[in-house]
Amino acid sequence: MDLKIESKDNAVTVYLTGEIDHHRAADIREKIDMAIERIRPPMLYLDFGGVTFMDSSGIGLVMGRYRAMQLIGGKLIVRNINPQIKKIMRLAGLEKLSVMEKGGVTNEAN
Amino acid sequence: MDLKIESKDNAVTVYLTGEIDHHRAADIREKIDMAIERIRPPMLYLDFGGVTFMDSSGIGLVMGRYRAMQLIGGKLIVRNINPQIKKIMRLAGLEKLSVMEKGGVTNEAN
Amino acid sequence: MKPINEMKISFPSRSSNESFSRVSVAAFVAQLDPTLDELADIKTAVSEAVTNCIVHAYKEKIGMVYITTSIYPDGRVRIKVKDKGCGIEDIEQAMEPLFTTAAGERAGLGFAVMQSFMNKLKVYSKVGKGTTVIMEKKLTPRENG
Amino acid sequence: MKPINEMKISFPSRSSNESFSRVSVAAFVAQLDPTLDELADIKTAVSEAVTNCIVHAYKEKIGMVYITTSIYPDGRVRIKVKDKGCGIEDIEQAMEPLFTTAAGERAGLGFAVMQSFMNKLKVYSKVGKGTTVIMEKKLTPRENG
Ligand SMILES: Nc1ncnc2c1ncn2[C@@H]1O[C@H](COP(=O)(O)OP(=O)(O)O)[C@@H](O)[C@H]1O
Ligand SMILES: Nc1ncnc2c1ncn2[C@@H]1O[C@H](COP(=O)(O)OP(=O)(O)O)[C@@H](O)[C@H]1O
Repeated sequence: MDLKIESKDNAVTVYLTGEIDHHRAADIREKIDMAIERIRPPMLYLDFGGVTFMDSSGIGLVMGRYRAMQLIGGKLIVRNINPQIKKIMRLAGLEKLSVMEKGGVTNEAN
Repeated sequence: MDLKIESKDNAVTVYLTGEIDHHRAADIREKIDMAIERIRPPMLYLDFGGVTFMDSSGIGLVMGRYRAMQLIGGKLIVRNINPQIKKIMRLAGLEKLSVMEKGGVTNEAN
Repeated sequence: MKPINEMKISFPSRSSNESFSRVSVAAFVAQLDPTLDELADIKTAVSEAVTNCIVHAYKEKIGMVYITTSIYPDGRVRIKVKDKGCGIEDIEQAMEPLFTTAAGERAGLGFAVMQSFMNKLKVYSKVGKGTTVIMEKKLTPRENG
Repeated sequence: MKPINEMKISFPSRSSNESFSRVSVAAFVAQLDPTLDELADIKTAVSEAVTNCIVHAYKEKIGMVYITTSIYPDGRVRIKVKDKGCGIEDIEQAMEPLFTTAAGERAGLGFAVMQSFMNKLKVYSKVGKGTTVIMEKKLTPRENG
């Protein structure tokens, strides 16, 4: 499955789509890490707008990229998360790392 | 699941939706037959535009309504069938009964 | 040839399980990246075979339906639908288009659909013991899977 | 209480079957007309349990995963996910959030997700024999089903 990775100004944005589970995470991880490695951006946006399913493998994915960005002195922001994904991210305490964009939640819930 | 049945001038139009299998066919059949019985229209349109799946239970449904309309001297026309549904209707020889609306096929195939 | 992946499902012959059974097979086959048409063909064929177990094999009773779906290295999918119901006396006759023993609105097209939507169809049956339907479809190879 | 409907599925512990397994359970539960949120909760919990069989129970090997989904008259859904893998030594510790024995990027949140997305969670395990996870969720009753 394809992953759109966009590099503009000082930021890389990754548009995630479809279902994020353990099976797919390895491939996604590799592609993002290649982009980080090559571009070394100060800012990485993970856009979950096209994600239809995510389990805790998605948390591993976010945490891993968070650490990778820390290593190069950059920041990670997660955006366009639907309420179901937000539920999992909260369970993981991701808001404490302030990687979740404020007001960036799609749909109604909070 | 709901079924929209519209009565206008001399025709009744039934808008079928979702999956038509043996499980659902009984309920759909009953609702259409009640409308035929009550209105006794000269013309019955079965609109398959909202149907996402159909097996041969759908053929039984069409054939049964064809006979019911014949009994009251009316006609049946099937419309908005996608290529997959058309494949099954052809297998059943439904075009010989000329219940399939000409040019009424959605999508490309023929 | 040995399958590279294989799933089994079983469920009671309630008509409310018809949808589950075909969706389940389709979700398994999806890993081969089939076309939408291929997936629709498979769902329809499975729906026919499962409905036959519910309507004909067990009739008013409830019995178990067993499905095995196997994926082969050459892109073939093999689906076995089995019941322990009444069995079929004359298989050849049963497979004729429009032939049906059921009252109501069965079109007698179940086997005809399986035959034309799949590449292979075999039916084994023993009166009083049950029926097994084995269907195969070869999926078109995809460039970038 | 006896279930009014019950399905069983089994499949090898290949990660390509993760999607199939949760879709299959969701398609079975769909006959209860659950809300989209309830269905998403169930799919996520199943995905966690199945991934654990694949990643932890069998590790580099391939073994079978068994799922039973039961529907009860009171609207409860019970899902059993079973493996015959390595088993868990200390279940209490394993269930602690963030605890993981896996290298790579497991978050240690599988059990935490199952616990918070379902109403009940029980884990049985025997080292060298395997693990069984049983989860329950009570669906909100619908007016017009
Ligand atoms: N699993 C089965 N068990 C017993 N009889 C069956 C089974 N499947 C098919 N049959 C018999 O074969 C006939 C033809 O089946 P089919 O072509 O699917 O048409 P239909 O289901 O509309 O009757 C059925 O009417 C029934 O007598
Ligand atoms: N089916 C299983 N078989 C063996 N060990 C398991 C199984 N499920 C969970 N475990 C153990 O419990 C730990 C915690 O599991 P979990 O909370 O799902 O987090 P994660 O899968 O991210 O490690 C795992 O790291 C593993 O050691």
